[in-house]
Formats: sequence, structure tokens, C-alpha cells
Amino acid sequence: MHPIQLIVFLPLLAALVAGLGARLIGKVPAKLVTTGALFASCALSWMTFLPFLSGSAEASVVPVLQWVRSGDLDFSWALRVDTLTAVMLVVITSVSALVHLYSWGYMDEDPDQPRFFAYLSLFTFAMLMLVTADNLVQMFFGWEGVGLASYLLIGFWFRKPSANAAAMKAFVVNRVGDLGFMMGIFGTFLVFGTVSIPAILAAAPGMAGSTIGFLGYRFDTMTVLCILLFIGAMGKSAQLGLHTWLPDAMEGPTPVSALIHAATMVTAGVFMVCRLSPMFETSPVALSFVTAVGAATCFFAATVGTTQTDIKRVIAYSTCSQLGYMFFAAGVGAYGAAMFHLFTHAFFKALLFLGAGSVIHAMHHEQDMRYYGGLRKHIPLTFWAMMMGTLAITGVGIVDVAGFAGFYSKDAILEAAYARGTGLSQMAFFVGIFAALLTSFYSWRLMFLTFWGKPRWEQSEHIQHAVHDAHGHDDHAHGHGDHGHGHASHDGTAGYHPHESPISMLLPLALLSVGAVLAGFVFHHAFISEGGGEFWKGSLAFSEHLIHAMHEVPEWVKWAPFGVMLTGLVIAYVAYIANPGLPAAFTGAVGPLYRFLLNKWYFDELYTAVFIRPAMALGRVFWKVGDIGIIDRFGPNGAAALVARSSRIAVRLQSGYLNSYALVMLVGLVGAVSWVIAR
Amino acid sequence: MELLRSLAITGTEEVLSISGLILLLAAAWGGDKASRVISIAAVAVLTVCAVLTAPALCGAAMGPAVSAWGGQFSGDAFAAFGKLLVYAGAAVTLIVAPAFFERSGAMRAEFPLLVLFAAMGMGMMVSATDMLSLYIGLELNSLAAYVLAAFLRSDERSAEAGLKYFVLGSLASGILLYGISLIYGFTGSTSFAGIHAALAEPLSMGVTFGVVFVLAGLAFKISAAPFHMWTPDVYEGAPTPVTTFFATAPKVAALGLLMRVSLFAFGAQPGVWQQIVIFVALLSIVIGALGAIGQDNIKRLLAYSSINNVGFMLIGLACTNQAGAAAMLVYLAIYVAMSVAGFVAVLMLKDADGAQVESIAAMAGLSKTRPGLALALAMVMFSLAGIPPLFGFWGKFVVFQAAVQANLLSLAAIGIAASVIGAFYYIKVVKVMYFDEAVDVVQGQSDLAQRVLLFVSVVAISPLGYLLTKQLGVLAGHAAAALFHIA
Amino acid sequence: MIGIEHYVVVSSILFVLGVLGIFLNRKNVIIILMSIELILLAVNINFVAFSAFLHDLVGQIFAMFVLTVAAGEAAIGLAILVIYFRGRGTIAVDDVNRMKG
Amino acid sequence: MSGFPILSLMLLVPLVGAVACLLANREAARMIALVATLVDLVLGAVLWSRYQIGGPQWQFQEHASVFAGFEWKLGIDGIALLLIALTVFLMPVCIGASWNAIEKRAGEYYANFLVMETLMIGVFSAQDLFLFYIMFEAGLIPMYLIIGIWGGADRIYASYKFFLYTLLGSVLMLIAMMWMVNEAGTSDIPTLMAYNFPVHAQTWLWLAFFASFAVKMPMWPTHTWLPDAHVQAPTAGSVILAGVLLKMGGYGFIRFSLPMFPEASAQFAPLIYGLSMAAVVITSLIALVQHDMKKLIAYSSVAHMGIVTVGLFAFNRQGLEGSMLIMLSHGLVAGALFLAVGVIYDRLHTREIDRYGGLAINMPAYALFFMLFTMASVGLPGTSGFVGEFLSLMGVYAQSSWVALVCTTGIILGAAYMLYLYRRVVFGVQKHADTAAMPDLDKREWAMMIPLAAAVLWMGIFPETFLAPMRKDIAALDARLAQARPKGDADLRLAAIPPASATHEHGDAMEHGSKAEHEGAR
Amino acid sequence: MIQAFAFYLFASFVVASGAITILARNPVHSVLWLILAFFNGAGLMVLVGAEFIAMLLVIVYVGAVAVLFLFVVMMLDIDFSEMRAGFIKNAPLGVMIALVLLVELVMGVGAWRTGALQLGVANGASATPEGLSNTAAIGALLYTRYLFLFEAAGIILLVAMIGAIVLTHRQRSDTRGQNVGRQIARRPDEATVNVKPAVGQGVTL
Repeated sequence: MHPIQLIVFLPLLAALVAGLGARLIGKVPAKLVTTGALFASCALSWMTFLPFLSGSAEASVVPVLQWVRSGDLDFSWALRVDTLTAVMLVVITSVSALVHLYSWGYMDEDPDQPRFFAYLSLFTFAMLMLVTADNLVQMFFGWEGVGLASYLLIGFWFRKPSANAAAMKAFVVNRVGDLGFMMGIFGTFLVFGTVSIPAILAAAPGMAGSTIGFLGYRFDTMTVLCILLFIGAMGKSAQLGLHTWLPDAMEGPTPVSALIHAATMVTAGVFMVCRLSPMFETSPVALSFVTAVGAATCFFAATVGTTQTDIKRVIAYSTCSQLGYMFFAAGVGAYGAAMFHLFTHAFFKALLFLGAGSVIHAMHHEQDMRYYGGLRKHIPLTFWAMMMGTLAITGVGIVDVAGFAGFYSKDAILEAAYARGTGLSQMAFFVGIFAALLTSFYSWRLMFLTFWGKPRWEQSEHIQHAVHDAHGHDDHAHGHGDHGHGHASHDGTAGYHPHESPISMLLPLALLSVGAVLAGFVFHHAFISEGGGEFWKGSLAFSEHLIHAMHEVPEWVKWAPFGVMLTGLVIAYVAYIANPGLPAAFTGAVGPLYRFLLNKWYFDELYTAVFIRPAMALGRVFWKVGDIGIIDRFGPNGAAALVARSSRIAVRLQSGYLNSYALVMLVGLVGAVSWVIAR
Repeated sequence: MELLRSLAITGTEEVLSISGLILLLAAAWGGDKASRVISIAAVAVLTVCAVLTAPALCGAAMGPAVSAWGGQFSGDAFAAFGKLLVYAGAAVTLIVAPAFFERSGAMRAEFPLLVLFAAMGMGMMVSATDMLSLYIGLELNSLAAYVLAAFLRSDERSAEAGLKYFVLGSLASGILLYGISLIYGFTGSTSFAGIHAALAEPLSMGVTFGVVFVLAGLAFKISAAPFHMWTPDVYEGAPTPVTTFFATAPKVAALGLLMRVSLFAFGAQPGVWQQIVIFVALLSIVIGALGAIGQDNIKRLLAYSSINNVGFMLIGLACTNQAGAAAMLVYLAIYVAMSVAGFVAVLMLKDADGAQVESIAAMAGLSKTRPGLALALAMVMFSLAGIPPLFGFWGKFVVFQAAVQANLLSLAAIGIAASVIGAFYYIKVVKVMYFDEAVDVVQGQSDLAQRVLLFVSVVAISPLGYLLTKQLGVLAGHAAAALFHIA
Repeated sequence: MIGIEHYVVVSSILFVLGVLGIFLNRKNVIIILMSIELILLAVNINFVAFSAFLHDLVGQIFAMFVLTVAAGEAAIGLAILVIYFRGRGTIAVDDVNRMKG
Repeated sequence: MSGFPILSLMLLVPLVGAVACLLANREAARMIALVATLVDLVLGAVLWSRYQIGGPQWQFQEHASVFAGFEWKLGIDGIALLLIALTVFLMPVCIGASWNAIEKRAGEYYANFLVMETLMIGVFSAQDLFLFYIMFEAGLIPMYLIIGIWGGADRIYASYKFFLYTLLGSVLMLIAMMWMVNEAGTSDIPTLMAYNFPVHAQTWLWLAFFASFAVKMPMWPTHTWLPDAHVQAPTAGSVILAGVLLKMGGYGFIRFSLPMFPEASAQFAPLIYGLSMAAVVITSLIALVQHDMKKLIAYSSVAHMGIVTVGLFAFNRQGLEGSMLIMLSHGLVAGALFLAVGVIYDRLHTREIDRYGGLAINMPAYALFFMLFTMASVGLPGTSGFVGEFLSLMGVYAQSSWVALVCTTGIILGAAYMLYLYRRVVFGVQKHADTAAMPDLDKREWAMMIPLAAAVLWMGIFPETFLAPMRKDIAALDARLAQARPKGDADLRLAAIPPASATHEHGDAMEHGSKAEHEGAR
Repeated sequence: MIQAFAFYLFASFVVASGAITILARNPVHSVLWLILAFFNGAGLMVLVGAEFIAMLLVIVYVGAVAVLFLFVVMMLDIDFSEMRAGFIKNAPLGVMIALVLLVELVMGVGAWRTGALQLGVANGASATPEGLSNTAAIGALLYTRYLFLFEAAGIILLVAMIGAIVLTHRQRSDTRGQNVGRQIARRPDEATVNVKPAVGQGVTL
């Protein structure tokens, strides 16, 4: 058995065992099975990846099972392993394994843990299927599979209406993207006669310049196909327009956010563009589109991120923004850089989420940063882990010396954008720089609000509940009432004492911190150096030329990210440590803009007004007016009424009088006679 | 010799008339108490007549060899087919009548006699090949029928039915006769063969009028719209066994007559009447269906149903060819079976006192109180509606197939679409019996004869009936071939 | 000799009169029966006239049978009328509508 | 073939069972019905195992000349085999679903169901045009009774609507059949499938058949009988209605309209596309605002059938095979969904969505199955719903990207209304005490759900089992349609001078490309 | 000339009396006008040489049928003063249609123009034999070719008779019918019974 089969199917098996058999085997075994399977899978993934890193492995395809054969269309279940896949395998299984472990602690009190672990493992399986896909349809399978898992996990706390709504929204918005993806697959099959990825990529250059009819107009074939496929990627990767589900997805448990909505699933779009990069290379228009969308998302999400108060939402917008980076990297042709950022981002963003989870855990599920403050001393380990993540995401590092993970990858992207030299890519560069500034600002804002300053916990209902519950519990336990308000302290803590998270949560934080610190330094050579072509081995369209140009960019371009990072840090410091009144004053001054950002550019409101309400209203109209009012009324009911009315006439004619009977007969006779005369 | 041959060919009529006279004496002697015995004897006579008739049908008799009385009668397969159905209908009437009249004490020994004489008249109708024999047969049947309709003389509805039937029937006879007189004048002949020959020439308007009048008169007898107005009232008012009779035997005889007149006598000029038949057919289908909706009397509903069904049969006539005629005969045979089943089932609807129940509303929940009866009625209804796999579908099937073969596509399409309207009221009856809450009205017992008849006829219209399609097709084919055998 | 068309016209008028009598009348069923006799008279005139002009006796024989049947018809018609009257006490045409619809 | 009349036997077994049920009491009747359907299931399994994939087109042929005008002629190809398998598979489930729910007049109830089974198998195995029609039409009667006697409060309207709507739809088809038989001189379906009817006649013949199948499918705007019928029918009635009866329409298209009137089919393809697009979008939107669970699923059926029809009229193998797979899948999934509704209806006796909520808490197993079937309905890859929809839409894309686009929106709307339903019923808090007190699935319900779930997954993961039997038949149909296949809107045109290097390196790929162009040009 | 005069006389009378028959308010008058119409009809028949039918018409109709009518009219004991006058509500329509029929008949057949009628040609099988009176000729035909129908006509009359009796004959409970058998079978010893009544107790009869 090929290890890849174990890597992919162990999580599925574990998910089935835990999900269906939990009642038989019990809670802890179910958790053990899934976590164990993931660690096994993770170990195998690293074993698969390392040969690729050293350049000693070759791409291979492991067939599993025939799937569909219909006429010329033929695709099967098969697992493809090449460098790109191997990178993804490592990312997915590592983060997943750690998230599994982390969940032991985080979900400790939840009654439905086996279900949770089953979902996590199921997700991992689907994600692995996605990245190992040898054909577009299997990729779509994984694509939808992760969507399902995401849906299930966002809605894991199904009693919460908001969680259900968010889950549904995630699924449906993703489906909008999937519409494009499916159309893209259809078009690809029509053009190439196959859905096998290698075959398509091989044939794609030959199609450059051809035109195709689409929706009644003629377009460049490859542009149509790439943009359709990219729409799929936009949905999954929460790009501008189809991003609205991602912030809401934070309704799910935090480990889920870390695994799915930061490290892995949302990067599937980037993976797909990279996987199909030879195809995208044939269409400059499509690439420009990718760049534009990526840059816009990058900018948009960063702006919104600066105003959010929910700790997870801030990180979610941050994710969205970082995905924008990845896309415009891909758009400018720096697929290696895109993948590298994907790789590093997985570590530091998972770290940030898990860290945030640790904070939330400590704060009794309070997520609003306005009610945090001063946590540095209470949960120091979490603080340091978060600090590592923040340093990584803001891209702290010294040019040509060393830096945190984000430093390498983000700088590479910005340099590539600049080096590409087209107008659009230059613009993307500046947008990226500005977004980096915002990134720095909101990341530090998060840190300062959470860990510095005075505790502001007493305004939090969650904390109050926690304190009250503990108090009530004490009452019950000790049998005599404590009627004073001893817990109502005046230090803003409301008498609440946050505790550091258990070891099962801290261990993943530690491991990921290592990744966030070192991933860039260790791997940047392989991913984005001039020898990257040997590493990638054609699994994506690696452009040596672009890499070369990247090293030729002016110094200010290289230093700009560092500069904006510092600027952001300073602004955040001034606003949240030095002069805490400043934000309120500032937001008061630019009220409309602030509200615009706070309300996420009013996308949700817009979509509600443009799509959801009209859809419901249309549905009602089609039902009440269309089906009942028109079709039924003039169709069956109308016919029935007509028949009934005619029947009444016929019956009235049957008056019972001899005269009229005779008259009718006479009319018939005269009619017949007249007919033969007229004939 | 010629006389003997003629006597032999019209043998069944003679048997009927002579036995009728003998039974009349018996009735005079035995009084009303003998009515049951006389009924049995009459059924026996009809059976004998049927046995006498059968060989002509099976042997596909046709042509001058079976022509009697100088061309006034024909003992061909067509006549035999019609006679067999007529005798069957008459026999059913005789079997179910005693139990019906017994309760009101209205059973009279004359009843079987009238039925016998009517059967004789109908036999003459289907074998007539001359306007004169047509007329005599028709009137013999009609006069008996008028009396039968009014037979429950103490019942106002029965008397009214008789009166209406009589007045309108006489008017129809008048129209028919006037037409015959015109045809006689303008062709110089009353025999079908003579008319056929004369019509082969270019047509004068007088003949055309005659044709129209004759067809109008016959349309009354088959209760085709717009000459159908009497049907619901008479069907409702007449005693139920008599209604059974009207729905079967006279319908067969009149249709047979109509077929022979139009296809043989007027066969040379189908263009004159084809359009009229098409129109009448469609009108009958529609009027029959529309009228039936909203009826609450099951007999009245079946009356409209018969109008509706006649419309379908006329589609076969509109084909003006042998296939159409054969289809019509098949339909006719199936229709007789359906009518028998339907009316016998209606006869079995009795309340606790043994009084007849005719209201559809009173049949609510019949499927619970009398499941077997309800099943039978449901099968009749679906069969009348022409829903496969019940045998009623086959009648419509052959008729429409004939129409399609004759390239009357639009007629077939409109007709079959209109049949859906008909389904509306047939399934209403099923709805009342099966879906509505039981009211427990129908409780009375039914006698063995009724049950046997119902069983036999329901089996015939059940999907098992399809096993008969071949034989039925062959026999109808013989009959239709005889009709088109121009001597 | 008077032409055949004259007879045809006379019989047509009589026929139409008879028909009119049936459906115009709302007074009395007996008059309807008489109207029927008028129709039959029209028919008979036609038959006899055609018979004469065709030099063919069938018409006259037909007329004879029509007469016979008409007699029987009248008997039965009147008998039905009688029992109807017995039951309802009226023979007004307007009242003969117990059954309708 | 073996000569053993297995098809006739499959028709006979339920019929005998039906008669027996009529005479039995409730307990005996349901046992008889179960045994009869299981026997038929076994026979169906035998049928499938004996079916030679890639063998002669028509297998298990039987012929008895016992009727005038038409003949007792049975035989199946792969397409019919699959649908028969679906029928015999669903029937025991239906009986199971009725096990406790039907209390009044059980004997008649089961008799009706068994008669239905006979007729459905008859429809799929008939090889004589008129035999087909009789079986096709006869199904109205038992279904009418099932809805009317054992249905809900408004059952009478629904049963009437069902009966008359479908009757009106199919009568015109009979006239067309007669014309065809008259023209071709035979009522043998295989012969007619190869007969070339005059093109001008095909137009109206096609329309007549269309009237019938469109109502049966049902296609928009003749779909309004379906929600009413579904809502009022008892659970098992809905299952069989959605599971098998709707498939008769699709079967009709694939067996009659397409092979017999290829030119007319091409001519009317735009009509089909238009109606199907309308169906997908409009009925999906309507499903979104339903308060009644069964109505929602009924509307979703209309939307799914819309994708079936576009696939059928895509004139290529992906479309045809995809449509067949949707039909099979929808048979399972819609059946299962109605069953799922029935499970909770049996407990609470309401189908109001608002009366439920939070079922995941007290009925976790139920929630799991419901989720699986919801996802299958949504067309999640890995479930049966995906493969068919994917192939079907892929097929139609070759014809028209617009149609594919509009119909593919069905996957968005489908997700929306199904998940909205699921969210309201299964998720959330337990609003009502009676809802919260409902017990989870019992053994009988497990026994019904498990096979359906297994089949749904099987079909999603290894559809080859279902594709293989019909492959040859679809290929034959595709070949038959080739003469009339309309030109797609893609019309791929290669660049005038392709880059030299690319041409050189990817000669193999160019072959693909030119082939695609060739197809596009057809 | 005389023929023409006679024809017009009979024709106008038959039409006029027919019209009055249906219009007369009193049924008795109607019957009488009907009788007049029959007489004139018979006259028309005589004009074309069908004296047998003409006589039959007079004898059968005037002698039997019309009298039967009168009889019934009298017997039914109808209060004629209560008879509603006037016509049905759609009488104008009916009259118009009837007139249309008349016009169609007359114009359509062509009877409005002298000599426009193209009668058919009889095949001569039943041609009027030379030298035989009308009555004899009819008889010759009737008892040979039309024998069967003649008998059937008899049956019709029989049916009419049975029908009329069946319908109208009532078993009156208040009348005592004559029982011939019993009268004949009556013996003297049954006719008288000797009783010895006790005084004051009377006898039971």
C-alpha cells in the first residue's frame, strides 16, 4: 500500500469510526482514534515531503477506484503526489494534527466531542482528496467535501441560530463559487476532451489564442476557462465579493477556524490556481483578473480588519487579506511565492487562531476585544505564542539577514509584484504595501487590546455569567449563602481569574510558534529561490525569470514592507497604549468611513437586499402568483371552473320541458340541413 | 322455395313472435302470478334465438345468399352480431326485472312479452335492408319501449318518462319518416341497395335532405346530441330494469341500424353525412360529459354517460370504412357489458327497507359497507372513463385507432381530450364511494341472479377482458365485412 | 295534372306545422299528440304523391304501414297520457318537468 | 435468453399478492405485501445478475400473442433494468414506511401498492407500444386511490388534480402512438425506435408525447399537481410517486421521444431548455419559501427533473447518462427524504416546518440520515446526486452555455432551500416540548434508511455499477441521435497560427483540441 | 282545371285546418280541425289516384284515431278554462327556426319552381300494374312481398293493445267481477244451506 493512501484514508477511517461508532467505543477512544490517525498521517506526510525537498522524489499517481466513465469523459479516484501536493500534505496534516490535539483541551467540556473530532478528520480527508486530485472532478469532490465539513463545523453548535446561519451562508456562498468551478470544468472538458489535470495542462498552451462562444459572445477560450475556474477559487478562498461567509464562519469553534478558515481550506483556491498555473499562464487577461481580485481583497479585508472588535473576526479578515496576497502573487506569475505564503501563513495564522482560542478559553468564551485587556500576565504562554504569530504575520525581519515566516513570503510577493512590471502588478504592489501597513496596525491593535492595558472584563456578559455560575456553584456546594458582592472588584476583572490553557492546547501553540518563527527561514530557499524550478518540478508554472527580476528590484522596494510594518506598530501603540482616547476621537471624526468599514463595506446588507430578499420575494411571487395565481388558476382550476360552468349551462338546457327538448332537436335538424345546403 | 328461404332467414323474428303469442296466452291464463315463469320462458326463447343466430356470425354470412323477402332483410353476420347483443340485453333485463318489480307489486306478466316483442323489433332493425322494414322494426321496438318506460304507472316519474319518450320519439319518427319519403321520392326506391345505387349518381338536394332527416331521426334513437334531450329524463324515470334495457338492446339496434343505413344505403355518398356525424359525435361527447357533472342521480349520470359513449362510437362511424365499423361494434359490445354491470350494480343499491337507492350522495362510503359492490361500481366507472387496464379502454382504443387510420386525426385528438372531461364525473363516483365518510344507507340484500350477472359482467370489463380481444375482433370483423359487402 | 312540387310544398307546410305544434304548445299534451298526427299526414301525402308520380306502389304501401303504426302510436300515446293524468291530475305541458337537469 | 419468463413472474408476484391482500386483515396484509415485494426484490436481483452487460440490446424477451391490436411483449435493456431495479428496491421500503402508519383499510392499501408495483415494472419492461401505454396509464388508478383514501386533509382536490392532469397529458400520446403504429405497421418498440418517421410528422408526434411526459416528469409549468399530490399522499405514496412515477416521464423521453423522433427532439430542444431553466430557477425559488416539508421536497423534485430534461436533450452521452443517473438518484434521494419527513410526521402528525427544530438533540441518528440525504439532494460529490447532475450539466454545456449556467444555479438554490429546511427542522433549539420528546429511529426505520443510505453512497462513489448496464444502450441512442444533433454554441476556433513550440511539444494535446473542435462544430 | 281547383281547395284546407289544430285553445276543437285536415288530406290522395290509402285514412283516422282522441279528451275531464294560453318564452325563436326549415325544404328541394323536381326512377318491381284497381294492386303486393312486414305490423298493433291495457287497466277493488268458472261449478246443494237458528240469536251468513 502506498503511503499516500494511508495519509488520505486514515483520517476518513478515523472519522467513520469516531462519528458512527462513538456510542460503541466511547468518547475518549473516539478522540484517540482520530488524533492518532492524524498524527500518523502527519508523520507519513513529512516522510513524503522530505524527499521532494531534497529533490529525490518524482511525481506519481496512485489509482484507487474507477469513478465515472461516460463516453469520452473518464475520471477515476486517484491520488497524485508531486511537490505541490507534498507541500499541501504537510501543511494540512500538520495543522490538522495539532488542531486535533488542541481540541482535546479546547472542547473538553463539550458533550459532542466525538462528533467534533469526526468532523475534523472528515475535513482533513476531504482536503487531502482535494490536493491529491489528479483530475478536476476529484478536486471538485474534495472542494465540496471540505465545504461540507466546513458547514458541519461552523454549525457545530447547532443550537445557536447564528451558527446555523453562518454555516448555511458558508455553504451557499461557496456554491456560488462552485458554479463557476463547475462551469469551468464543463468548458475544460468541452475544449480539451478530458478532465485529467496533466492532460489539460499539457494541452493548454496549444489553445492559446483560440476563441470560444460563451453565453452568446465570443471570448478567448483560455480566458473564459480560467476565469470560470477562478470564480470557484474566489468562493473557497473568500475573495472580494464572495468573502462574506468567512467572517461569519467564526461562529464555529476556534480550532475549526484555525484549521479550516485559516490554514487549509480557504487556501484551496490558491492551491487550485497554482495547480492549474500552466493553464492560467496562457491567458494574460485571466491573470490580470486574478491579480486585481487578489489586490482588491487584500486591501478590502485589511481595511475592515482595522475596525472589528471580535478577536476572531479580526483574524478572519486578516486571513482574507492574506489570501488576497497569495492571489495577486499568483496573478503576477509568482506561483512559488504564492505557495510559500500559503505555507507560512498556515503556520502563523493557525497559531494566531489557536492563540485566540486560548484567550477565549481563558475568558470564558468572551470574544470581544473591548472586554479584554491586561491578559499578558494571566496567560503568559498564550501571550508569547500570539506574539510569535503577530511578528510573523506583520513580517518582521531584516532584509538579507533573517526574519519571521511572514517576512520571507510577504516580501517575496511584494517584490514579485513590483518586478513583474506591468501597470496592474505595480498597482498591486502599492496596494500590498498599504495592506501591510494595515496588517501591522490591526495585528498590533489586537495584541495591545488583548494583552496590554487594564482589564475591562466586567462589562462582558460571558464573564459575568462565569463568575455568577461559579458563585452559584459555591453556594450550592457550601450550603450557605455569600450574600455580599465580594466578587465585584474594582480592577475591571469582575473578580474573574483567567487560567492558562491546559497542556494539550499549549503544545500545539508551541509547535506552531516554532513554525511561525522558522518556516520562512528554513524553506524560502526551496520555494522561491532561483533553483525553485527543481523543487517544484513542473508541478506549477515556476518562472525563473521572475525570480531573477525579484532580486533586481530597488532597495526601497525591499525595505518598504519593513517600513510600513513599523509605521503600523507605532500607530497602534499610540492609539491603544499611549493615548487610549484617540481611536474614539478618530472614529468620531471620520464617522461615515468608520461605519463603512465597521459594517464591512455593507456587503452583507447589499447581498441581503440584492439577492436574499429578492430571492425570497420572487419565490413567494412565483408560488402565490405564478403557481397558484396563474398556472393553477388558469390551468387546472380554470379548466375545472370552465367545465363546471359549461356543465351548469348544459344542465340548464336540460330544463325538463318537452317544448325545449323538441326545440333543441329542431335546432339540430335545421342546423344539419343548413350545413348540407351551405356545403 | 323462396318463401321458405325467407322464412328461414327471418327465423328468429318468427320464433320470437310466435313464442310471444304463446306466452301471451299463458299470461292471459296465468295472470300476473305467472310472470316469473313467463320471464324464465322468455329468457329461454331469447337463448334459443341467440343459438339460432350465432352460426351466421361465426360463419361470416353475407351477400344475397342471406337476403330475405326481396331484399327487405338480411341474415348476415352484421345482423347476427347486433341480434346477439340485443338478445343479451333483453335477457339481462328479464333476469333482473322480477326482483325489482316484486317489491312494488308492479310485476305484470306483460312485461316479458313486451321485452320479447321489442327484441323482435330490434332484430328486424339490425337486419333491415329496406326503409320499410327499418321503420316497422323501429316502431315495434319503440312502441314497446314507450310502454316499458311508463311501466311503473303508479310512479309519476315513470309516467313522465313514458310521456316524454313517447312525444319526442314520435317526433323523431316523424322526422325519420319524412326523410324516408324524400329519399323514396328522389331515388325511387326504399331498399338500401336501390338507394345505394341511386346515390352513386350525382346527388339532388332532395336526397340530401332525406339523408339528413333520416340520420336525425336515427340520432334520436341512439341518443346522440342534439337529439339526446330525452335520455336523462327517461333513464331516470323509467324503472331501473327498463333503463338497463334502454342502455343496452335498443342502443345496439339503433346503432346497428344507423350503421347499415349510413354505411350501406348512404355509403356511396359519405361526404354528405360524415361531417355531420363528426359534429354530432363531438357534441355528444362534450354534452354527455358536461351534463353528467353535477348529477346526483346515478341513473341520470349513466344516461349522460351513454350519450358520451355514443359520441365515441360515432367516431367509428365517421371513419366511413370497414375498420371503423368493426371498431364501433367492438365498442358497442364492451359498452353493453359496461352498461349491464353498471345498471345491475345500481339495482343492487338498496336501503334497509329494500327500496332502491339512486342518489350518488347516498353511496358515500359504500366501499366500507359493501366492498364488493363498490369495487364493481368503481371498475365500471373507470371502465366507462376508458382508463386502462379496464376493458372500457379497449373500446375507445379501437375506435380511436380506426379514426387515426382513417386520417381523422383532429377528430381523434379532440375526442380523446374531451374524454378527460368525462373522467371527471366517473371518478367522482369513485370518490364518493371510496373517499367520503360512510353514511350507511345501502344495506339491502341482492338476489343471486343479480350477483351472478354483476360478477360475469364485471369480469368481462376487468383486465381479463383483454383476453377476449382477439375473438371479439374477429367477430366484429365478420360483421363489418358483411356490412360492406355490396351485392 | 298538378305537379309533384305542389304536393311537396303542401306536405312541407304540414310537416312544419306539426313540428311547430309540438314545441310551441304549452297548454295541452293532447295537442302535441295531434301535431304528431299532422306530421304523419304530411309524410303520407309525400309518400302517396311520390308513389303516384313514380308509378310505384311501394310508397302507398309504406303509407299504409305508417297509418297502421300511427294508430298504434296514438293508442299508446293516449294510454300514457291517461296514466300520467291519473298520477298528476294535469296534462299541461308546463307541468311535465318533474325530472330535469 | 434463458427462456424463463422472469419478467412476467415479476409482474405476477405483486398482482397475486394484491389479490391476497384484499382478502386479508391488516397484519396479514402487510406481511403479504412485504413478502411479495421482497420476492420481487430477489427476482430483480436475479434479473440484474443474469443481465449480460454488453450483450444483446434486448434481453429477457418474452412474447405472447394473446391480444388483438397489441401483444404481450416484454424485454429490457440496461435503461429499463436500472429503473426496474429502482422500483423493486423502493417497494419494500414503501411497505415498511406504511407498516404502522396505515390503520384503516390496510388490505386495500397494500393491494394498491402491489398493483402499482406490477404496473411500474410493466411500464419499464413493456416492448409493445400499447402495452406500455396501458401500464403507463393504469398507474393512475391505484395512485388516485392511495392519495384519495389514505391522504391528508385536502386529499380530494389533490387526487383529482393528479388524476385529471396526468390523464389529460397522456391521452394525446395515445393518438400519436396509433398514428405511429399505423405508419410503421408495428407496435414493437424496438422496431419503432429504429423507424424513421417523416420529419414533418415528428413535430406533432413529439408534441403529443411531450404533453404526456412533461406532465409526468413534471416539467414547469405543468408541475402544479405534484406539490399537492405529494403533500396529501401518505408517506409511502410520496416515496413511490417521487421515486418511480416521476421517472416514467424521463423514461418516456429516453425511450420514445428521443430515439423515435430525433429531428423533432432537436427542433424542440430549445423549448425543453427554456422550460427546464424556468423549472430549475422558479421552482427552486418557490421551494425556498415553503412552510410544508413535503411541498418543499416536491418543488425540489421539479427542479431536479428540470436538470434531467436538459441532460436528455443535450444530445450527447454525458447528458443522457447523467440524466439517467439523476433519475435513479432522485428516486432514492427524494424517496428517502419523503421517508424522513414521514418518520417525524408519524410522530407529530404535522409537516409544518415551524413545528420542528432541534431534532439533532433527541434524534441524532435521524439527523445523520437526514443530513446525508439532504446532501445527496444538494448534489454533494460522493453522493448519488452529484454524478448525475454533473454529467447532465456537462452534457448540456456542450449545447448551450447559457442553459448550463442557468441550470447550474440550481446547485446554489438547491443548497439554499435544502439547508434552510434542514436548519429549521434539525438544527436550532427545541422549541416545542412534543418535538423534543420524539424518540429516535426505531429498528424498522433503521431498516428502511440503511439500504437507501448505502445505495446513495454507492452510487456516488462507484457509479460504474449503474453506468455499465446502460452504457451500450446509451451509446446506441447517441448514435441514433447523431443525425439530428444540433450545433452547440461553443464553436471552438483555434488561433490562426498556433505557437510553433506548443504545437511541437503538445501534438498529442492538439489532437484533443481538434477533436473538441470537431465536436463543437457538430 | 277542375283538378287544379280541387287541389288548391284541398291543399288550402289541409294547411289551414292543420294550423288551427295546433292553435285552437279548446282540444275538442283541435280534434275536429284535425279531422277536417285528414279529410282534405284524403282528398289530395284521391287526386293522385291512391283511393285505397285515402279511404284508409278516412276510415282509420277519422273513424278510429280521431274518435279515440275525442274520447280521451272527454274522459280526462280537464278543466279547459284553466288551460294556460300563450306560447313558450322562446317562441319567436322557435317560429323563426321552423320557418327557416320550411324555406329550406321548399327552396332547397326546388319545389318552388314548377318542373324543378328531379324525381328518382323506380326499378319497376312494384310498378302499378295495368288494369288492376289501386286496391287490388296494393293487396297483391302486400300479401306477397310484404307479407312478413304485414304480419309484423300486426304485432305492432298487438303491442299497442297490450301496452294500452297494461298501462290503463286497473284492477278495481270496488267492483265484483264475474267468475264464470265458479258460476258453472256451482251446485244446488251449495247454493242453499239449511240452518236452524236458535231463537233470538240470528244467523251468520
